[in-house]
Amino acid sequence: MPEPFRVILFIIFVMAFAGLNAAYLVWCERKGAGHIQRRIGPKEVGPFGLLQPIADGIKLMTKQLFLPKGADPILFMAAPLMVMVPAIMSFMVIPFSETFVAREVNIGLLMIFAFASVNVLGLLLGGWGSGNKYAVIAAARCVSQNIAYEIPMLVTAITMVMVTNTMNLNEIVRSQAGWFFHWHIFRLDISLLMPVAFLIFFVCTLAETNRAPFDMAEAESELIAGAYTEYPGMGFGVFFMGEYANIVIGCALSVILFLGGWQSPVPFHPAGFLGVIWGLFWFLTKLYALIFTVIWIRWTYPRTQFYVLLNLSWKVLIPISLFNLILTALQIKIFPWL
Amino acid sequence: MVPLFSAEGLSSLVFIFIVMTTVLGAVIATHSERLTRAVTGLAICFIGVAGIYYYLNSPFVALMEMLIYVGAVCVTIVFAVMLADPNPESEAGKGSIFAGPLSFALGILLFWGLSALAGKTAWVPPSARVNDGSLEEVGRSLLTNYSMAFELISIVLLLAIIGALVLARQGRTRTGGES
Amino acid sequence: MSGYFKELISGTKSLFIGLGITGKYFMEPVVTMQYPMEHVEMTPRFRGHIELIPDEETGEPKCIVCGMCQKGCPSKCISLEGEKREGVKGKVLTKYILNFTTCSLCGQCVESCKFGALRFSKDYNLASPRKEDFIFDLIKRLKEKS
Amino acid sequence: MSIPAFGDSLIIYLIIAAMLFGIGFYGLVHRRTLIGMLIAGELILAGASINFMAFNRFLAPDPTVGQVFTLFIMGIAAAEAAIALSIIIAVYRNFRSIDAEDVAELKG
Repeated sequence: MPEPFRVILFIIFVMAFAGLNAAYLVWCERKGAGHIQRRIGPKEVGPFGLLQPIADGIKLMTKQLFLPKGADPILFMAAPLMVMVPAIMSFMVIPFSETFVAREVNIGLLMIFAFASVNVLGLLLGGWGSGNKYAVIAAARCVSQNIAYEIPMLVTAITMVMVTNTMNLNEIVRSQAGWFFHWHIFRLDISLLMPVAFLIFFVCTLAETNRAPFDMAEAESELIAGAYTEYPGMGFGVFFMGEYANIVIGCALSVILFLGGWQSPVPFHPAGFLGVIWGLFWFLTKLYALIFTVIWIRWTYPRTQFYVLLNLSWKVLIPISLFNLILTALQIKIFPWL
Repeated sequence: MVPLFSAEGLSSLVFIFIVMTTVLGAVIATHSERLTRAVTGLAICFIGVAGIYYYLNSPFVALMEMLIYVGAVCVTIVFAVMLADPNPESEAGKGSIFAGPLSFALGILLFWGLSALAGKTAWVPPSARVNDGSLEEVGRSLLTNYSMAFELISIVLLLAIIGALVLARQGRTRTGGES
Repeated sequence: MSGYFKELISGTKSLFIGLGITGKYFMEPVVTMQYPMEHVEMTPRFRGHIELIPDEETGEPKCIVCGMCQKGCPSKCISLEGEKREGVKGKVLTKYILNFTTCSLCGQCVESCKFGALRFSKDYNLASPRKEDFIFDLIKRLKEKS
Repeated sequence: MSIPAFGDSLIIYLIIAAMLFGIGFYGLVHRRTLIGMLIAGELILAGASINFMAFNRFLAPDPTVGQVFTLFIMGIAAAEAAIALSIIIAVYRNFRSIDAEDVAELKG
């Protein structure tokens, strides 16, 4: 396929993927919440309430876009974009299947982290630009939280780079070929703390994407809707899409680093077009299983207090991830043949 | 000169866009009255600078620029603005009348002088390259030729963290003096 | 230091236990009732408005128009009439009106009926914007039910 | 239609760097608040980094040197921002202002 054509196709695919994900993850969220509380969830609009996201979207789109008093108009309008655009850009390097990737960048992992760091600035400026006390408090909380959890996340990611010797996400997946016990989460011979590292990474993903139990940025019961308090209509919708896109990216990164990406659990990979579908199937299965876990966690645990959240990162996650880094380095150095 | 609708031409067009982003961001950063907007301008400028680094054959440095400057430095500055800027309009209407035009003239002078110097000098391209400047080579030279500086930087960063903590902690119990 | 690790391990364990509980609930069938779509079967002792009990053979009300319910009603919301008919022993009920707007569901009428002709119904979906809808003709209701 | 290949000439990068430096210098003199000055200082550092990277790309025999230097500048700039901001916050606690003119106790 010619390159420009491929790129345009991918842009369309990524936009559709991000939009549909945002829409239908909300549906999944509500269904999941319902069933965990032994209710049904949305069921009126369409079969099983499947058209509910469309109804919600239309409702959001028809709302008036107004500027609250005391807001900074430019920052207020630019902030949702600053959350959404980097999230979309990050999809560029995620290998959905062996050849189903927009561009195999050899520093893809770094690229995702670089774009993800812009996200915080967007939230912060959105909260500050609203000219609302609750929004400013939420923005300040959000930044301390993101900075605190970025450290263990990056340390764990560096551990994985050390293990795989590459930052190319597709290469990282390729190094986990074979049976399912070749996935990094089960490779106790590389690092004894591998499952713990996965847990740390996953918890950090939750905190970085402001998901419960770490949703201090939103905290409906204390801060109305946190940084999004003043946002009307589609401004709010774009924030939401960005948030769900970030969840997808975080979970995809966990899948790629620890759960074998598009590798199937058995050493079987058909060639050609069938192989693409096979890889896509396994990647999406793992991805959505992990996203379901995120939803599951949200409806299990209550929101933590803010100082507990920071203590967890500084006193537990960072020391353990640093210890894991050293242990992995030692293990690689002592048993280089593994 | 290259044709516009070719890979080189389009990349040249994107380059112009990136340069404009950089300069626009820098102007916002120095000229807006609200400090929060100035930081946004700084972030835009740094994204542009990252693009320029990409054109200079080092995507790694470009991404580090985004990660460190946009993700860390700008966020820290916004945070400090939130903590220490009670009235956002404090920039306006202060200082002497000459400060604005004078500093503007000085800035123009510096820009003109540096550009003229850059244009006058006959730059000699190197006869041979010892390596291709890829990420592996950067890592190698960081850990061989420049390992001392590398370690020193890490010590500086550690000291900066401790120093920042100490500085920001002290005076926390005090109620604050008069200006 | 050992307390730190103990707390860490027990904390992690408790988190997984919590996930297990919600996971179990997720798998179990839903318990909420989709109310307007489906109806609850009322318990036997539910007190709705009163209704007439039909005679099992004829389907006619068992009431003999003694008027005890009317006399016993503290809110005076029952009014009934009967007439003598050829070939039938006793009176026949022709009209039985319950004014539900003033009924307090005290049950005196059911208590005072010696012939077992009254009982509490299990109707509960009683909502209307008009007052007249709550003046029930119980004979008509009995006919509609059978 | 044709267009010059801007991305391939050293002089363009040097001019951009000079422009950032000039804007940064202007801001440093013009700004009244400490945070504004810090922002202008970051611009000057960015200009210097672009110079390093441009020379690295076009002139250096070892094309890793400039990248290493730029990375060092980033590290130093991050440390500098952290220290400067904590100083600014400490100053703000004592003077209730971040205006450079107000923070002049030793003026006499």
